[in-house]
Amino acid sequence: MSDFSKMPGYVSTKEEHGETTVVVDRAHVRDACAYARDELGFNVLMDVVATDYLGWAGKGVSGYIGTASGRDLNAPMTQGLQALPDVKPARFSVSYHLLALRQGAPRLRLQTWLEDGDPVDSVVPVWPAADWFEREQFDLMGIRFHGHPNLARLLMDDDWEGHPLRKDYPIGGEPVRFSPAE
Amino acid sequence: MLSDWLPFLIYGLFALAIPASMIYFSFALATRPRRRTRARVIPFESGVSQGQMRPQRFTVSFYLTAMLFIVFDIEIVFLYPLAVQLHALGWFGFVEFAFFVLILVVAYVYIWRKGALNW
Amino acid sequence: MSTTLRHVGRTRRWPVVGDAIYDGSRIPARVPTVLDVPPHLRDTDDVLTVNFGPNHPSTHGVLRLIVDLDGEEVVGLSAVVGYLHTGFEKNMEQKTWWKAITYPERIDYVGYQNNELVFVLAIEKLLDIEVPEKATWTRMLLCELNRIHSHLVFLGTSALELGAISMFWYCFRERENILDLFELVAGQRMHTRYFQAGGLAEDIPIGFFPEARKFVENMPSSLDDYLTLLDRNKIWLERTQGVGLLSSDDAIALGQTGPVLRASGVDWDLRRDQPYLAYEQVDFRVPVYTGGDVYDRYRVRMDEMAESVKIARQCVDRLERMEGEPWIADDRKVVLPPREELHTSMESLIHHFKIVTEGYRVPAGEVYVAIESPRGESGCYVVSDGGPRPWRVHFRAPSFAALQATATCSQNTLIADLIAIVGSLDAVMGDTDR
Amino acid sequence: MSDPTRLRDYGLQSERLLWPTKGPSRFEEELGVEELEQALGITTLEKAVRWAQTKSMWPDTFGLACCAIEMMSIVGSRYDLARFGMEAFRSSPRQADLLIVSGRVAHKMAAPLRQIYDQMLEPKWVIAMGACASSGGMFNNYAILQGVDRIVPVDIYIPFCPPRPEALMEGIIRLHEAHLAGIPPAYERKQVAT
Repeated sequence: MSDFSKMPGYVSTKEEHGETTVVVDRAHVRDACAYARDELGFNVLMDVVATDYLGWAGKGVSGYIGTASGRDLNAPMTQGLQALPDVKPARFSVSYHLLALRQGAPRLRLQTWLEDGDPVDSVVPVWPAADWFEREQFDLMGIRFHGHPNLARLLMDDDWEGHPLRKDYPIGGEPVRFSPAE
Repeated sequence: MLSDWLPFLIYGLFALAIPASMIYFSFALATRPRRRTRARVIPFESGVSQGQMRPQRFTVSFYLTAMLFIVFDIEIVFLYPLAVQLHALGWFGFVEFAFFVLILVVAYVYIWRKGALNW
Repeated sequence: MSTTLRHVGRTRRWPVVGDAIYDGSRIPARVPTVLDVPPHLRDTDDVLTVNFGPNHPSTHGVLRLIVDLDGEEVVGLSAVVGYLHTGFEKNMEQKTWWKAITYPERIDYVGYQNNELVFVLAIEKLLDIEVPEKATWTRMLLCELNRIHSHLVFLGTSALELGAISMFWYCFRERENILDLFELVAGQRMHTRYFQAGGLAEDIPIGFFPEARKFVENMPSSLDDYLTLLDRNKIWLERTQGVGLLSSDDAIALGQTGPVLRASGVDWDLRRDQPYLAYEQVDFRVPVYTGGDVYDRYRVRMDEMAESVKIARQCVDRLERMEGEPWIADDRKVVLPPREELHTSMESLIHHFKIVTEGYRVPAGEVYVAIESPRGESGCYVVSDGGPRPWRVHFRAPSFAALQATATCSQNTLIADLIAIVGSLDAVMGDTDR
Repeated sequence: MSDPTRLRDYGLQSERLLWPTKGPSRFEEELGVEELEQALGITTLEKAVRWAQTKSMWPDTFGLACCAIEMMSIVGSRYDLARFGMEAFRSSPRQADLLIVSGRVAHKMAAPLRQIYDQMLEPKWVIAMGACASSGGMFNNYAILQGVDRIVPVDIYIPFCPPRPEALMEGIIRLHEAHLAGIPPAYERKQVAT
């Protein structure tokens, strides 16, 4: 894949499952996106996703049990080896999925890592499509997008407290009653 | 003399009786609570109505469209008596009314060209 | 790709067909999704604010448009969504992978097979499991039938709103035939949950292919009926042509995909440009129109239905030759072993028990899979921590992006045209609110 | 009768209502209506009114989610709700008698739903179509109202997800049967302010 090192705020590249993930520093997100759009031709922003990694790879979060080379039905003793997933740099990750409308449909994931409460520059000036994507992530995950023209709750009610998709937000709903007696 | 007005009287009575019975039965048989809850008073605004709509001004184009409708609707009303008597009037009635319609067609072409029809 | 590659400025290298519909960009400057009332009208009280609210017959679900009207003319518009927010992503994080497959169908409940497919493809990409050919072709057949079903629901309801009421009954007559096929193959009309991670839940029943053949034979004639009914209908043409314009630049800037993008003159279809399943072994044409208005979106969807029937026919031909082939992978760690094997082999019993109780485990990693759903690119971003439950699932909803274009498309239109525009964007509210 | 909220409190042994054939319906047998009235073919005014009310019960288009797509298909030609005089789906609650809540009710949609229910005129009924409307269905989370009977009194609950058109039709037929047999609508049985 083409080399991404000249991207402003470039940290690292990861190739996995045939997908390219470029980790970018939080302060340079907008310049990195503008660079990706102008120089690398990624002209469509498909999606903005925030992920909460609170409690990731902790005890009890069972990693994948198996050998490093992969699963083997008949290889005994592949249990026990609890491969804990790798530790993440920060609590939240915001991933921008980009697509270039040209031969071969190259895709790119620009990822930034941030702690709770750190603002990220909004990319609405680069792609107008980011307007609702970022509002939804602010509403459900609590990521503050600095410079967003209309940052307000989108899916939840306006007077809703808390950000539901966070790992420390309870699932809500009701305990299931299996008989009227309970 | 009075007797030939009798059918008209009976017709009038029926014309009064039918709506009156509708109104009466809709109250008599209604299964409706006495006091009117707030939701009944406010307008239906797809479920998110805040309260009484404040009176607002309507643009003049609504009025213009209404006037044009009236002009061309009354034309049809005059057609009815003609249709009833067309056989008796013969050609005279037909030509007379063709002239009447012609005037309105001229009016119609005028307002069409002036663009009063499109919003 | 046959289309000319237009080099307009460095950032605009994409396959555009035909010239621009309007020059410059019509995306509102302040907020891309909100059309502001022009200053000279703002403080006068000529402007009537109307709630095109959640419970409105023509908003295809619980979309709320706050529309500012100057007489009949739409001068201000802002969409409010969230009235059907169901918290899919939170619920799927609590379920095992096996149980979570039931959820995605209810997101875009008109194109439900495609939603389930995108989540299953994401799991298989993480597992890098090899899916047998028969399962791939059956998935393609069911997704194409679902595309026809989705476009029929679009055609039926949006024609109903513009006054062509009889179209509703025609389209729902064909839709019943498709639902019979789904019921025959999976047991239920909608939300069939027929795809598993590794293939299909069951084999294809015996009587399916004659029925599918019969549907594929007489569907084109029904499509011609719709065309003769609508295509030269003066009222339909008057109401749809030149309404809700969206140029290719604006469509791409707003992240539009699918029929809305192809109607604005951008020749882009994931089935051909990023083939998944077995779309490269099937020949079909991608309809592209350059008008960018409501009429061209309707035309794109009509042609797509014809193409989908062609693809379905090729799938049925191919599947009939694959009679006894396996319909699910045989990797015991992920796929339930067949019943009779449980009585004899101890390992199968253990695998069966582990899969059913704890759920199979998917290696740690993050993956984004995108397919061409009837509404556009439907993507699924899955993060797994190697455990039996997904860590994070996020669906890229094409309807969510489509509704961002309402403010751009409905500039200087009448209130009646707004109904045609919202209908032509074909947004399903479950998909928008997730 | 302590708290007439359940059908059993009205003296109905069988929850299963049968479509009234020629004779008095199962209800009337249980409720002990004498046969004289049936023999002479006379009826009470109230029954006549109730008969009229079941013959053209206009539903309100309250399509929320997947059940709305199945609700649309019962207007189609194969299942055809016009046989019960109900094909006119009114969009304004003022003209609707029956509110079919088809789909999952988010908390944000609860207030509009309640307002539309209040704006409907009596006698009005509510059908909770599908598992999500009846009980929150598979979405036991922060966003979905766990059953629409928390905010509106419901007459008929229809299971399945989404219910087949036949299931919705049976729900509607049972509603007609219950009304013909004299069971008051839910807001009266449960004394809910309308």
